[in-house]
Amino acid sequence: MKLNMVYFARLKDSFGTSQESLETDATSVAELLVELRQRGGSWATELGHGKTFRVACNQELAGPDSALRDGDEVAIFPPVTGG
Amino acid sequence: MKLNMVYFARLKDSFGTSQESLETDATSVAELLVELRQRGGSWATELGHGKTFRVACNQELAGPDSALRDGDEVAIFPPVTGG
Amino acid sequence: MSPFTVSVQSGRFDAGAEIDRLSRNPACGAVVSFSGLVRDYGDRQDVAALELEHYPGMTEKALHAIIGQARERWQLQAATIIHRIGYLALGEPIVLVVTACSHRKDAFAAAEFLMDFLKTAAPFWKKEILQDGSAHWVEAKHSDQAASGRWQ
Amino acid sequence: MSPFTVSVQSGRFDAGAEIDRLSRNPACGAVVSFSGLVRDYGDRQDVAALELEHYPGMTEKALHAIIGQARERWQLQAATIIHRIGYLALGEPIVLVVTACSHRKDAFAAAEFLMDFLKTAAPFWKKEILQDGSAHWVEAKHSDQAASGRWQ
Repeated sequence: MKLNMVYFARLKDSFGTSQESLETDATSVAELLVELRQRGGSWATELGHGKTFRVACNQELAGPDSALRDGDEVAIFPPVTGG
Repeated sequence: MKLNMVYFARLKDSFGTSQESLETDATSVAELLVELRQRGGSWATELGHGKTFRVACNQELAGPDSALRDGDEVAIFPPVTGG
Repeated sequence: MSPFTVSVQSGRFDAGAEIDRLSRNPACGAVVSFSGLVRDYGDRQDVAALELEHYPGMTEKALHAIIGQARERWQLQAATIIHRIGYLALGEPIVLVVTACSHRKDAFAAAEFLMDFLKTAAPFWKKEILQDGSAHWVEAKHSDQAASGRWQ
Repeated sequence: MSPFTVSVQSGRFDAGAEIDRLSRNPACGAVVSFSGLVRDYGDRQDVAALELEHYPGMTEKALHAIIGQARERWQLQAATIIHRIGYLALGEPIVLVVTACSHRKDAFAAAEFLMDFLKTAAPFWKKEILQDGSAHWVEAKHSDQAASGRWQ
């Protein structure tokens, strides 16, 4: 299936991209993160255990167990700092 | 000695006066109140025990034991309701 | 001009202008305002207007004293209290409190403290004027005593 | 127009106009506003400006969701959240929250709640631009997590 990935703020800078279309078999957020870490480099560093980041699925905050479906918009970003 | 008495809001209406110059021997707020109650009528009613009112001496809130001096401005008024 | 001002006035105030003025202090990242308005449900349902009386001289002293107490508790960079007197129709603003602090928690706490103490320690009295033209003095609310008591 | 509005915009806002708009509701006796400004002491002492990024689409949803949570807790008659994005120089306003309630306690609590949750749940990110032209992303503050945690 295909996911529309979007990245923001520090993660966008680290990954060197703000969005991508991703072909994956991951069915949960946790599985997707395992796959992204396997890319190595800043992906492994920024998404490593002990790092703080947030995942949103279709513009709602998601947890590791959140299910993924074909066509979902999945965002990964640092803790927010507005206001 | 002489006190400059001022009354506000409901007490002003009840007493039928907003200010008066009072010749008295009262040396404390408590003694002054005893004297005012002896006038009877609305004075006895409004300043009676169990009634809630405030006394300010020279524009600062005063208690029963607050001392009075010649020329003091003594205000008696209901609990405040601004804001 | 001192960053701490109080005003007792019959005319309207401009909340936005006061907020803008306090926002000019470069140390202030947080500005909180409270506007109190004449509501249509005071002690009675048929209120047409209020008449606000105060104790000239003591009022200004009391408002400055309340600001002084807030400054002892929080890093308050600037504050304004404006309270109107006289005849105020339904919907008119009565009171404005604005606080400016470095941090939002302080600005919120100081503004709420100023309002709670103003309601119990500043010599203002409200008379409600009803739609039939009759009028009566508003009784002090127990909830206002409780609100100021919780800061002690 | 709904009494609950959110706006994400690059231009300045007019706090006074928003307060006046929410003050027109005859049921509202209490209007509280919070204005957040670009300070000169973020993570660094030599901040010249901020660059605010957000997640278009999710931001508006998140702000409406935060207002929904506040409405479950308090009798909130009206509320406005305006958050700016893009380049904001020192002293510029960043965020405005205005709440209107029947009672002041609710208006204060709801405004503080909206700010605390906005700071942890709305997808905005600040980049600090220093006087030498260098820039870095601001780290999330533990105090903001604590501030939103206390409502739970």
